[in-house]
Amino acid sequence: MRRLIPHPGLSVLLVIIWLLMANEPTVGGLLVGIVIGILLPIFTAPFWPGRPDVNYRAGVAYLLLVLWDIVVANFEIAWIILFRRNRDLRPAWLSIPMELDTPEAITVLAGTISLTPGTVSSDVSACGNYLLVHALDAPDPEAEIARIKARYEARLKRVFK
Amino acid sequence: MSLTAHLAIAPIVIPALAAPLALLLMRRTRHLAVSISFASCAAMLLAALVLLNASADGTIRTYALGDWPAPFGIVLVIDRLSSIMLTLAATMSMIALIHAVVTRADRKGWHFHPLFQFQMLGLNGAFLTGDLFNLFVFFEVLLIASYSLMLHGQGPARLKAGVQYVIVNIVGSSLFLIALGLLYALTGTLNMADMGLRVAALGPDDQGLLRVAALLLVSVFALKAALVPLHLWLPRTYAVTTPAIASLFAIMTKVGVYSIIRVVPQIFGDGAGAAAWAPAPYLLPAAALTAVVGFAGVFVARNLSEQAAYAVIGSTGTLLIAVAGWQPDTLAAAIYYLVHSTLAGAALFLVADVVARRRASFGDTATPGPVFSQRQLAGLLFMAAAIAATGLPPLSGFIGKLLILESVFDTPGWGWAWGVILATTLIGVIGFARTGSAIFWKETPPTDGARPVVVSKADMAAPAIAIALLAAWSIGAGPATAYGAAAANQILDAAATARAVLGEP
Amino acid sequence: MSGLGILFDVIISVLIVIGASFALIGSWGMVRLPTLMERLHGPTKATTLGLGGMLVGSMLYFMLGEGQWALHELLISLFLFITAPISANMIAKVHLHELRTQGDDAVAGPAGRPAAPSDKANWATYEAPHADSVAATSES
Amino acid sequence: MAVPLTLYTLVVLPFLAALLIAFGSDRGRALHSGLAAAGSALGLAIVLAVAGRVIGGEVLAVSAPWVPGIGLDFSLMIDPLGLMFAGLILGIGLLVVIFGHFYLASGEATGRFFASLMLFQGAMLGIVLSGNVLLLLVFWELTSLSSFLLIGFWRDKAEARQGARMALAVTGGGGLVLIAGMVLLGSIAGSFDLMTILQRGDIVQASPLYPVMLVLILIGCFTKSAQFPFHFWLPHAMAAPTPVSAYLHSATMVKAGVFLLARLWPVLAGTDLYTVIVTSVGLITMLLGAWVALFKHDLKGILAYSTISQLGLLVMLLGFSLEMAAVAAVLHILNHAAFKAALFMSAGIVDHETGTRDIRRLGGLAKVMPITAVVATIAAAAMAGLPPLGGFISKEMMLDETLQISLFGLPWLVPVVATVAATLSVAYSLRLAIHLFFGKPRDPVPHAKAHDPGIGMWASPAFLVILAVLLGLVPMALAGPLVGSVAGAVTGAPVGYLGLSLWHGVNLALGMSMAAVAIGVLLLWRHAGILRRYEAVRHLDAKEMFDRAMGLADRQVRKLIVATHTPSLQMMLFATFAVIVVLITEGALTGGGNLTGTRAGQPASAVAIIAWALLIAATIAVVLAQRQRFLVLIYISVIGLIITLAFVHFSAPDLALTQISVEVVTILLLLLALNLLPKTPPLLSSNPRRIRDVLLAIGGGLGVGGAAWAMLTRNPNDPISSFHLANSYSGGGGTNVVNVTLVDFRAFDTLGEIIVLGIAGLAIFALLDTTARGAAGARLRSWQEDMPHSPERHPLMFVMATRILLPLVLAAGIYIFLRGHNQPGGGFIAALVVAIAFLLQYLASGFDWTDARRRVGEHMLIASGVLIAMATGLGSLLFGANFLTSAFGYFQVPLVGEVELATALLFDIGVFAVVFGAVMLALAQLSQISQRAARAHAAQVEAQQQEDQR
Amino acid sequence: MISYAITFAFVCLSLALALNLWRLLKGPTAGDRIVALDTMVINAIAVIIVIGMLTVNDTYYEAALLLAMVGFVGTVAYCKFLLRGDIVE
Amino acid sequence: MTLEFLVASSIGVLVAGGIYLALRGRTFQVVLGLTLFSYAVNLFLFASGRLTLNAPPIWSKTVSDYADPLPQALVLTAIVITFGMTAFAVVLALRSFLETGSDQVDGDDAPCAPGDGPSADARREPRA
Ligand code: NA
Ligand code: NA
Repeated sequence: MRRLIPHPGLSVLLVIIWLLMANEPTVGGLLVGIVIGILLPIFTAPFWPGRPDVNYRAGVAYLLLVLWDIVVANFEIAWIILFRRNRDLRPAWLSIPMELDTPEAITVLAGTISLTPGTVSSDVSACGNYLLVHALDAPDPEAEIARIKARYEARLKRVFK
Repeated sequence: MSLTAHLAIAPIVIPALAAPLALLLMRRTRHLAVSISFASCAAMLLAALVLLNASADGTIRTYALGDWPAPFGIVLVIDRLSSIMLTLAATMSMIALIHAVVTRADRKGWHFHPLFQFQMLGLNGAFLTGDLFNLFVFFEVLLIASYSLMLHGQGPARLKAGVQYVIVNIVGSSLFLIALGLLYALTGTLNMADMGLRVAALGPDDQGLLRVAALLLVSVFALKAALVPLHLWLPRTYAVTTPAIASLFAIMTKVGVYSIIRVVPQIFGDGAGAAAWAPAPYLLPAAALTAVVGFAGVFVARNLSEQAAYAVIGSTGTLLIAVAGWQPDTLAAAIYYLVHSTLAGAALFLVADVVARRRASFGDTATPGPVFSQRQLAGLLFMAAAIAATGLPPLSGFIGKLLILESVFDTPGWGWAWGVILATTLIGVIGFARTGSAIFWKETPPTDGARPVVVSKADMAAPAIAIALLAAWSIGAGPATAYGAAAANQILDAAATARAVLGEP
Repeated sequence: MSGLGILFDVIISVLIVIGASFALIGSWGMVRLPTLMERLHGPTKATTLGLGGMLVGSMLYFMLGEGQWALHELLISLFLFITAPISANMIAKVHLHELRTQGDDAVAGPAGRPAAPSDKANWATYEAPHADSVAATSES
Repeated sequence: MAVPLTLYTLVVLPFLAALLIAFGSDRGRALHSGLAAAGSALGLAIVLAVAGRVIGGEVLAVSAPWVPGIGLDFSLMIDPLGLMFAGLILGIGLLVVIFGHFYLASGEATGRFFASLMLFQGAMLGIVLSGNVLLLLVFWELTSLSSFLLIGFWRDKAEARQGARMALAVTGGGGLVLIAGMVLLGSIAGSFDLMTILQRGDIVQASPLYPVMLVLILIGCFTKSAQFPFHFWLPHAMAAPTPVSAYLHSATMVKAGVFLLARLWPVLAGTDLYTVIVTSVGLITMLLGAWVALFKHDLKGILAYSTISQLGLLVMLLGFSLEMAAVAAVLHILNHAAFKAALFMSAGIVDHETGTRDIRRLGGLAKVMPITAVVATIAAAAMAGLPPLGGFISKEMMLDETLQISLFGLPWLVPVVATVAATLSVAYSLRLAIHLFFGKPRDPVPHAKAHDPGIGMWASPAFLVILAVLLGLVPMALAGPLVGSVAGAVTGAPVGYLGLSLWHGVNLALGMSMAAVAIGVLLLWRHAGILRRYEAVRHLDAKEMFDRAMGLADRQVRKLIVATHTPSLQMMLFATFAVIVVLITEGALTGGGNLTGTRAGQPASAVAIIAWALLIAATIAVVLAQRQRFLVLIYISVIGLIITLAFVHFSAPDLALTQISVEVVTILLLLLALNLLPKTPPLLSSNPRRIRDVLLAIGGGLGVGGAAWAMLTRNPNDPISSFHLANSYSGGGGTNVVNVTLVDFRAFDTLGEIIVLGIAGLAIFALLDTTARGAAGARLRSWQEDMPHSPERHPLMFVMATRILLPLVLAAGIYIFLRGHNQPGGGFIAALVVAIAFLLQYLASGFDWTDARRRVGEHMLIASGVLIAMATGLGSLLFGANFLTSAFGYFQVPLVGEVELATALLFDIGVFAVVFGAVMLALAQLSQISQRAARAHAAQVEAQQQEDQR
Repeated sequence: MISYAITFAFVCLSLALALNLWRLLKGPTAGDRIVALDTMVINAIAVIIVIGMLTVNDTYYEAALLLAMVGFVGTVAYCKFLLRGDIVE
Repeated sequence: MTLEFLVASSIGVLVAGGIYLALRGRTFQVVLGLTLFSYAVNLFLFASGRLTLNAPPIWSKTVSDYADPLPQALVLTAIVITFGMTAFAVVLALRSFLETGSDQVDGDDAPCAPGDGPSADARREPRA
């Protein structure tokens, strides 16, 4: 079983994606989706060496949180773009020290930061321990770093066991 | 449906299977790939001959691909002219292939045999199809294959010339599409026979657009045929190409000529209103100029391959002088001369190679060098090829030119045509005599330390075959011209073709 | 039209309007903000709430309005959510790279130039990832 | 022997001999000359065998069709005229072969020599025996070609090569003019059969084209027979070995023109135009040749000009259009053949024995080589027209005939000039004999070893001289019947009185003849003085003029060709675009009709206008930023994007998909290429040129845009696509009509299309596989990165994102593939999507990493893709249907429901494989050379660093 | 009501596209232009979605999806080019 | 403004830009010119089916109006072929640049420089 479905999470994702794409809830579509969900991970396994274990429940919770943050942050930044004068902006580079130790986790963290408006993940340090983030308006960079670490990194540590 | 009915598709199926098979085999068992290539050419020749024989009775056969009826699907049209062209193409492929294998030119780069077969596929498709867009597609097949074959062996000269050749032809293809778009917009069809009928029914409001389309389409073919001033791409391209390939390319310009012969009477014939025989007023002067420029190039060329390239231009000009008459006998002359000039052009390129392979650093340049091996024989081959290319007796060029002279007599501008044909012949004779005497007669003492190049006589086989075929074309000129005349009549009877392709109305 | 129908119409219309507005705001931000790093924040709106809003609106429109099964819009959002941060990351790297290679000619913007995170390592754009670190994925 | 066999054998024999000699060319001289002699002798025997019948009035003829379409038949005929010439060709040929055998050193290429000689003999025989004027032309040009080989026999000598080329240019060129004339003649006469033509003189001479035709044919004759002003090639043809000269210039090559004049007498002769042209040309030539001959020093030079003069005489005689003139001409042909061949051979002997042909160094040879002296002196006397030799008779007849002719209304003109020419010929003939054989040796060196050659060499000239004597002593007995019948054949009517005898009584002609001899002797006596005066004047040298004209032509034409054929792409494209713009303009202006049609326009929305503005702006930006290449690519992307939107807007979802995916692959390709190309190249073109190009561009834009406008504002004309719409589902089994068209209605196009792509992949592979070698390799090894690079190769986030994207995009690709038949998509787009999935891996994780994980080779994919598509197409043949006929069906599968299976899907798999293979092959190859470049650079940097450390 | 929303969306997106073009042409840095192009692609996807709603037709959905994919590929390729020159290494 | 005008003028502008760029002196510009030109050509060919809004040629029992599918199929084929050709031209331009060190498309001044072509081949040692 493990050999047949090396990455059940990915397989499920593919089945879902297939059904979404087919855009029609049919048994035939589901069957094809399952075939694809089994075959593609096997075929693409060499391209993703050392896939991490994921706590899916924590993952879903994290996802919902991020979605909510995206909506909220969007409005905040819209306000800034529309009404704040450029000279009142306080853009800053944030150098965030990370405790995450898998590239997948780092990527998800960086992605989250970028997706929530107002911050853009710009680089990772050569040693892999720091994340460079550009904030559009961060009068207090340290507080912002702390917020990100608490709100996202901590949760991600649970998602990627 | 019997298997013979499917023979029409054979000239396309054979290379289309041989090419991928050769591709799969090339890396492991080279000789098998070569054998496949030869077998394919032989099979193509056989199929073409059967079609040639079958077309002799004057029936126009069609082959509906996918069983979709014309004009809705694509049909192949096998008549006398297409049979002639198929046979010629297969013959040329055999000659070129022999030379390539004998001189090991096929080993000087990747994928020679697959590309060669694809090239044949493109040629055969262009000769067979009765659909204008499909003609475009096969043009592209033969062009892209020719790009790669032209670059075969590489080196700076080929690459530089290749860039120009490729880009000019890409522009040509784009113009083809514009013409196609216009014609589809006006007629709503792509089948040439159907298009001819619909063109005749167009109203007065559309005549200007129709004429634009006709002129555009024919100038695309003129570009492929290397008609002055659209010929500039040819000399360098052909001169630097691997000779075995260049010999096959002798038929490439003829594809342009073939297309003109096929398309103009069928679509832009008498009924076509403002587009009726649209290219006619330009064709004769352009053709005459082409002949002059081509043979002027022969006159001043400094090496044999360049001379051969210009000879191809010149012969195309001569050929189109005949085509421009648009009469049964001028077209008949053109068809006979077309076959001749293709073989003659090939022979020239091959002889140039025979010389270049023996003269070491002197190559095929018209500068005297030390005596080289088998000079006598090479000289004879050259003389024969030059006689053929210029149109002197006893080879078929003479008969071809006689045919053209006689047929254009009394057509408008015949005096010019005669003058150009005869004057260019003389210019060509002088040009070939000059290079020939410099290479085969003059000699310099051998340079110190340079070992004479020892080459086996085997590479003379291909040019010898070409010349033998020219002799045969001359001896058999009676039946050949009769077949050509019948083909010309068939081409000019657009209504009959339309009936054969579209069924009785 | 039923009351429910009107409600759906309102929801769909609001989603579309919000989405379009955010797309415009994002593009506006891209125009008016001072330098590249600030402008880079604009597209995030277009991608996230802008396109997201319209996609959800479209989904509802087809499912509720036309009675068609239409969830595949989600896929576009999924795809964009995966790719948008990467695009932003790469563009930011381009900016960082320019800051270094063009020296004083480069406009660093109000945030200035980022300092090296530690004395052991600089940012990956400036220093090849250390061989044994997580940053060295696919380094061959 | 049956007539056909006789005639064919006669013509084929020399060619056969030539062939046999050529095959045995590495054998000895004896075999070569033996074969040639045998061939000639056999031929001569045949001629003699039929001579009686022919002279008796029988015309032997045979005809076989060759190219009936143009009236070219393989017709041969032998009448008295042909018989005489055939006899001369073969008889003198035989003597020349014998002479040549001894003349040529054994080390020489005798095989080539005799083969060419026999080839020439065959061609000459063909001319005189042709019964079809087109066939005659064939042989006519063959004589030019074979004489080219003969004159150039000593090919290492510059004068031989030049002489051969000149002869070819003049006689071959004249032959071409003759072709025009003959074709005209045939067209006027309505036949190319010689006998028929000869009977239609009235029709021909009545034709308005007669003057043109006459001039053309005469040019052909004059060039061949070295008539003024085309005479200059002949002296230079003397570079040939003497046997060749003896053959070509006595009885054969140069006589061909005379022969043709005689042959066509009944059709051409008799008009005023004919008489004026032919007579005056002959007269001038006769005089000019004789004059120059008097001052030449080279024996062969003297003979050459004497030949020119004698040919002039013949031509003049024929120009008279008088029966007796014809008789004189015929007789003189015989005489000239005999004495001129003998003289050439004698000259050859002298040259052979003394090593020189310069008459100023020779003299008094009679003592050391008496036989030669006797032979040559008699021959010279015949040439001088001294009695009792044959030359005397024909000359006197000639002078007599001149009295009948009034040229330009001047009755004295021809007789006087002819007498002057005769005088000169007496002088040069006697000079030849006397200066050569009598008096004292002028230079001892050539004399030292000189002696008569063996009989093998002198037998031939001796035999000819005997003939020359006999022609004078017993003309009627020896040649009477022949000359009579030949003259009859020439004029087309029996000749009554011949009058071949030495003594015609005292008449004006005798007086003229005697005056000629007397003054001729006087001239020779005062020769030295005249020569000095002659040489003091600088004479026009025809060869020099010819060479200069050729050189000038060569330089000018070359300059022109080089200037117009510079391999400049810009020039090629400019010509192309210019032609197109001109033709579009012409078509639109002359075709008539309206630019704008009747179809109602559709209002454009705001988005459409904005998109349009974007497209225009981006296009202009591309043009303006053309040298900032990276920027240009971004602008190009914008254009692609707008076109995609346009396709969406105009109901073309498949096109939108294709455009999108092709776009990105193209951009990747360009980026890969741009990495190694200059990023911002300097400006090249000048301002005027730019203005010119802008104007042409605007013209092209207006033309094509206008055509588009005209098209778009017209209503469709019942397009065939209504059939496709109607039959897509029912006949093709798919609802996406575009896809069904691609894989079914027009699957043949698609087959071609994937093959194009497959070839492109292979071609790119073939092109790039060699980059590491040669100049490109060297350039790559020394390649300098032209912009600073970031050290990070594989950004972390990017790499991780692509790992999840790979299966997702692949799933999308499969999906797009499967639904293509019914919804937008299909094999092509799916292949590009899948390619994009892998490309992302290449972009993020690099070439090596990705390539190590991919399994199927691209070549394999391309090949099997084509095979799959072909197999699908051929599969239908098994079911008796045509190639590419599709089949589809709907099947009930438990749980799943109705499933459609279509062979078109199989075809689409082929499409997928080829497209995927080709795209990957192209990109992989292109990225690999960048790899090589980068590696080379890294190695270089490392080496530099190590150097710095040291 | 939805049709008003759609019209509004078209206007917004048109303006957005115009603003993108402005940034694209203005630059000043290559990065700015890439951002502009990337945003332009996003807005184009939005236009396609809105066209789909306007015409009540989801045939164009794949075009939107594909555009999202290749927009990404294009952006990263441009960036990689500026960073490394060689986009595949 | 009509859609027809927008499309026709776009085609015209693209053609003009394409011709101008194609006449520049370097391969890269020429390739760009060809790209513009081929955009125009594809649009042109597409336009031969006229402009049809909201009627994709996806057959359905309930729909009677469709955009002309044939030009779409033709353009699809044309796009693919043009892509293959462009790819080849790009690679060839690069390859030629690497071999000769020049990306200029203007020729030299002799119809055929000595040492080109087959002569040069003969000089080279035959490769295995
Ligand atoms: Na963000
Ligand atoms: Na079918």
